[in-house]
Amino acid sequence: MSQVVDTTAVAAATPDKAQPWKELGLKEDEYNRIKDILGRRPTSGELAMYSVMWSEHCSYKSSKIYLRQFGEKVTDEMKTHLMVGMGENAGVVDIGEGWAVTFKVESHNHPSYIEPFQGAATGVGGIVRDILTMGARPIAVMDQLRFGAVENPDTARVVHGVVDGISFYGNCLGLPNIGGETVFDKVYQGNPLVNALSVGALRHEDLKLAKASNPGDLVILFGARTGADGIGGVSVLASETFDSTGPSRRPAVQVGDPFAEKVLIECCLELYHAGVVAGIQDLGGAGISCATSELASNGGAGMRVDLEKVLKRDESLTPEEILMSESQERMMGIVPKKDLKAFTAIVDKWEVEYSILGEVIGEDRLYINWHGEEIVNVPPRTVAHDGPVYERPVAYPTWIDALNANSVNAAGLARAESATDLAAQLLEVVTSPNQADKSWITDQYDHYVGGNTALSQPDDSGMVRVSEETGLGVSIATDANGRYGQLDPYAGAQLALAEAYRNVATGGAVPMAVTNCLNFGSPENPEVMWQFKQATAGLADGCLELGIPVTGGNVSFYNQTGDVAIHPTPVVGVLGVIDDVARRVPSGWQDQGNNIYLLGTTRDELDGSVWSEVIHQHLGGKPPVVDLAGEKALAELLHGASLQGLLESAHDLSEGGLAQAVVESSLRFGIGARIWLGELMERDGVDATSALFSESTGRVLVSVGREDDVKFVGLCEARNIPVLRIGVTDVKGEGATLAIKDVADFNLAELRQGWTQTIPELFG
Amino acid sequence: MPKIIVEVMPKADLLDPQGKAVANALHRQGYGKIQNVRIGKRIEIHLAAAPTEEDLQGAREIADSFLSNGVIEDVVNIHVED
Amino acid sequence: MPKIIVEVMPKADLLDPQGKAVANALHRQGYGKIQNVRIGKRIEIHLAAAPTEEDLQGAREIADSFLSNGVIEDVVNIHVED
Amino acid sequence: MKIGVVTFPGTLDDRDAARAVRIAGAEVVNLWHADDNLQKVDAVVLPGGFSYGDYLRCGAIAAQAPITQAIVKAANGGLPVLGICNGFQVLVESHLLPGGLIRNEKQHFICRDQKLRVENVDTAWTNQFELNQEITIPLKNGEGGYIADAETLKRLEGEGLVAFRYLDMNPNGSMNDIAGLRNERGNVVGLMPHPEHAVEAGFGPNTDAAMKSGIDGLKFFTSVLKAVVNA
Ligand SMILES: Nc1ncnc2c1ncn2[C@@H]1O[C@H](COP(=O)(O)OP(=O)(O)O)[C@@H](O)[C@H]1O
Ligand SMILES: [Mg+2]
Repeated sequence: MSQVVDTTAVAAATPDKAQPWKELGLKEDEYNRIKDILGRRPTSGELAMYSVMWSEHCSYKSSKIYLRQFGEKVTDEMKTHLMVGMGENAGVVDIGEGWAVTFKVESHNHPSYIEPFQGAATGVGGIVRDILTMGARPIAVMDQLRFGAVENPDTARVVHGVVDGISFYGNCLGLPNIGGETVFDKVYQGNPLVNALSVGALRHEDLKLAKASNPGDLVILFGARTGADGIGGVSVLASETFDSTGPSRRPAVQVGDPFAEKVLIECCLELYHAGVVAGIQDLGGAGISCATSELASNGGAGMRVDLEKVLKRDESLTPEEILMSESQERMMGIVPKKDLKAFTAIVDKWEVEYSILGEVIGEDRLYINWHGEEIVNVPPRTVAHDGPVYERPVAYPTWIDALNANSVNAAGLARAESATDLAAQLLEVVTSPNQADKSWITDQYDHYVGGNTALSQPDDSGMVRVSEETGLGVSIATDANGRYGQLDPYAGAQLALAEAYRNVATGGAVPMAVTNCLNFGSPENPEVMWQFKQATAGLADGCLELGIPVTGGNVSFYNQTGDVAIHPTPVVGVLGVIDDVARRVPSGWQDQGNNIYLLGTTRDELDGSVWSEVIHQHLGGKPPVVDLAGEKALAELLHGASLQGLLESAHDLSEGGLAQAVVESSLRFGIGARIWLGELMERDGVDATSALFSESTGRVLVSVGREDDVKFVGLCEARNIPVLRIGVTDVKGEGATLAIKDVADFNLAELRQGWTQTIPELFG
Repeated sequence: MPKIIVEVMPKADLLDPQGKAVANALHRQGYGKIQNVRIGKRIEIHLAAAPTEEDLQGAREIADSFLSNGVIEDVVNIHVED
Repeated sequence: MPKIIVEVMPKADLLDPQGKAVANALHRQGYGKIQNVRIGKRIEIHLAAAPTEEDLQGAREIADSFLSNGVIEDVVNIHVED
Repeated sequence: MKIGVVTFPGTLDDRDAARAVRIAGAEVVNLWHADDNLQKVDAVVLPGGFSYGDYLRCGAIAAQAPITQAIVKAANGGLPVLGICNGFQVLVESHLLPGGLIRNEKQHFICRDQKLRVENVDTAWTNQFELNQEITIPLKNGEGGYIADAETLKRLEGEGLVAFRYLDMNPNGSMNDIAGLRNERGNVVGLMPHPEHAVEAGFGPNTDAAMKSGIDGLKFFTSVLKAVVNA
């Protein structure tokens, strides 16, 4: 970009100057629109701003028209606990007792492929800053990971980098990691998915919104200095796909400093507490371009900024580069003049550097000067919120009917014939990389820090205490199944929602709100756009039926290599509330001699299942039927039962079906069990293979103390939830076994050995 | 024992949090003259015998492909010591 | 810009797990000739002007008292670059 | 009784340490890295975390802080000081305890419930344990590998200065399975594992009795109360 400063005056005088709008990822009509808005060609600084802010990543131009549903398909009832809805940095939910929580999941996929360690680390850093801008103290993180095939040599590079990066950054921030997902599938080979979630807690009165509305307030940039990190990262990373052929445009990566961010967290919370900031906006993608235009646009005001006042790490940075820099651990504060002294006292205490860039103005204009010369003069809304909106072409995939027709039964996949077959298949399923124990990963994450973690890996949901006085807490579970998404994106999104909802309920909490991170291929491919349309409709309809609102989320497009897109992977996170975390229910048997009940109905639903993948390397047919009304009734039952203290354990059935659930429930605390399938097969009319491996939804495995039997069964029947006693828990310790009648007696020690060694053997 | 020394530093235009923290600490200790600190790696590869030209070639390859991460680091120097 | 380079290595008779891990990895990659790898730090101290003798004296002190921990590390080299 | 809990920039477990002190029945005094005034506390806890990002060497930059200088002086005068994880690293960098702590043998951060043997019960921080009592408290560190030269190790073992040893498995490659040390006088104790994360049922390690019910860490804090009263 030009070293001689391209001022607005110069721009007006040289209307025909050729500009690199294409290289910056803008389309011609977008460039022309910028000219119309400004009534002249943009300066190189304005071009930089518009190009990053109008990128897919920042403007949501392809997804906007679909995301609207999340705000529209809601009842007033659903809004009652919503303090801040979609559109802000993160949604805020009232959880009672004067407390509120804010949570959000975001993607950092492309950077994590280029530089897995820094990409994943800065992904965690970014989402935590989002939470902070709402006035909340971040209290936990989660990570949703999708990697390529375990046998591909490049997978280890990405796995090690990503896990180390999350471990490094999250642990150093002092935020407990309370859960996540790890999936291996060749469809993610060139496009690993690294989604990070953070949740924060605040008192109602501490709620903040990042906006600049009072003329005269100061605009202060504080935190790390601005360097050349990830320049153009946003537009390049989010609007270019990786093409093995052709030169891939590798951006400057960003390097994270979790220490600086930890200090920033404490510093910002002290600033809020002292009441010396009108608002704080984080600087992530699009850096100063984003922060200035969004703060002004949100506040319905304008801003005057002297860009040369930005503290730089590298004096050679051009104004355009400063506008685009994605240096991490920076914040922009809006500070009333009268509070400046108090503000500086606090940032100085934390040894955080700051510089006053300018001030808020009444006029609806964003002026940015460079050593007294005007290089930006734009209406902030046009940069931040009135970007292009596309209704991209949508096409029903040519291949999907054939895929749906190729069901497990149509393909004639062999089912287990004998007890030996069943036993062998069970072991193959539970020790497969996606079903095996994830401790090799989760043991690298601190889940103790803060002293409030009530549930975490390997339980169904992560749960943290919010109030030390009353035990009030929140829990979160996230899920997504790309294979289901590929078979039917509408159902796939609802299945993810249903499982996350169920995982919150099994822990004993009441589901309250939803966040999501929609990972898809290129929106310029009409078939991908159809998948996106279906998935968003499925999610919005599902939330409406369950009565829990979407409070925020994130879209990641262009997850494809060449023209091969990933499976649609809508990661759905459900937040639940629990009045006292002491009531939380773990996912495994806790004691010997308890009865084991299976709730829900088992159908012959093996299409898209782990069984079809692991045993037959098959993907086809239709995903399991979704019954959200049933999920709701189930969740209410679980809540009622846990209120009465009837549940020793509860573990939902999902990937791997009943087989996976009984194995995990036994290994959780090393307690054996005797299981029989006969009555189940008879009642539901399924064979042994389906009984063990079907992934029918709306099912939960619970253990109940003998003394509570009658009560519990009564509760189920009263709500007519199908309930069937399928076993009893057994002794723990030496020689403990999981005995499945007509299948095999599995020695728990051997089972654990197999289940835990898979991942370390691959990556350890 | 003969050694090949590989020196790796963080790329100049990327943040070096470690160097920054150390520079600040030194400033607090009163070393005002210090403008900046950057911290990289010094890697010693020990060999049984004096390295041949192809050993050195191998070392250069290892340095670029394995001992350093080209996306965020530069190999600033490779030399032999004994 | 003139720099003082301080090189710090783990003490020879103490274990260096990081170096060991790298050595093993290199052996797996077939670099059999490599006997051992040790990983230390290369610390660049950037100055505005060429260092005076007392700057160097200061650097030596910092190197021993702060940049290295004499219990487990040795300062193997201090030199000026520009 | 007043127990100081130190916060450096990057300290993470200070709130947990303060909670532990309160549960043990003492008053918490927050000590800030930039102050050199110990506010007449009867004992000090250096909590875990990543002070100054653990850059250069864990605890090295924190060892330079004014509050640390004051603590070193007071410790040499007999003030009870407990260093947990990063706090242990600070004690080692300040030479209140010998040796060093380096990257875990397996190169990864590790978080697990860790079994220890208490080999020393005549210190300010362990007098409530029985000799050779086996306890389980969380361990979480990336650079917890204890190293020292041969004669230092010999002295530590000879003079019985090893306060805690890892049992069942050595999580970070520490020499002689050393998890924690005491000084000659017994007022200074440092260890990598985290007693402050095992003081409240429901949030500690699993036990045979019930999940997350482990509170073995509480005795560290009740011990110092006793020590101060008897002093
Ligand atoms: N990358 C990860 N980070 C943190 N926790 C993880 C990660 N991957 C898996 N987990 C945890 O491991 C456990 C098992 O994961 P999973 O089988 O996907 O649970 P579910 O089947 O209920 O979705 C859960 O507690 C989950 O939170
Ligand atoms: Mg689950």
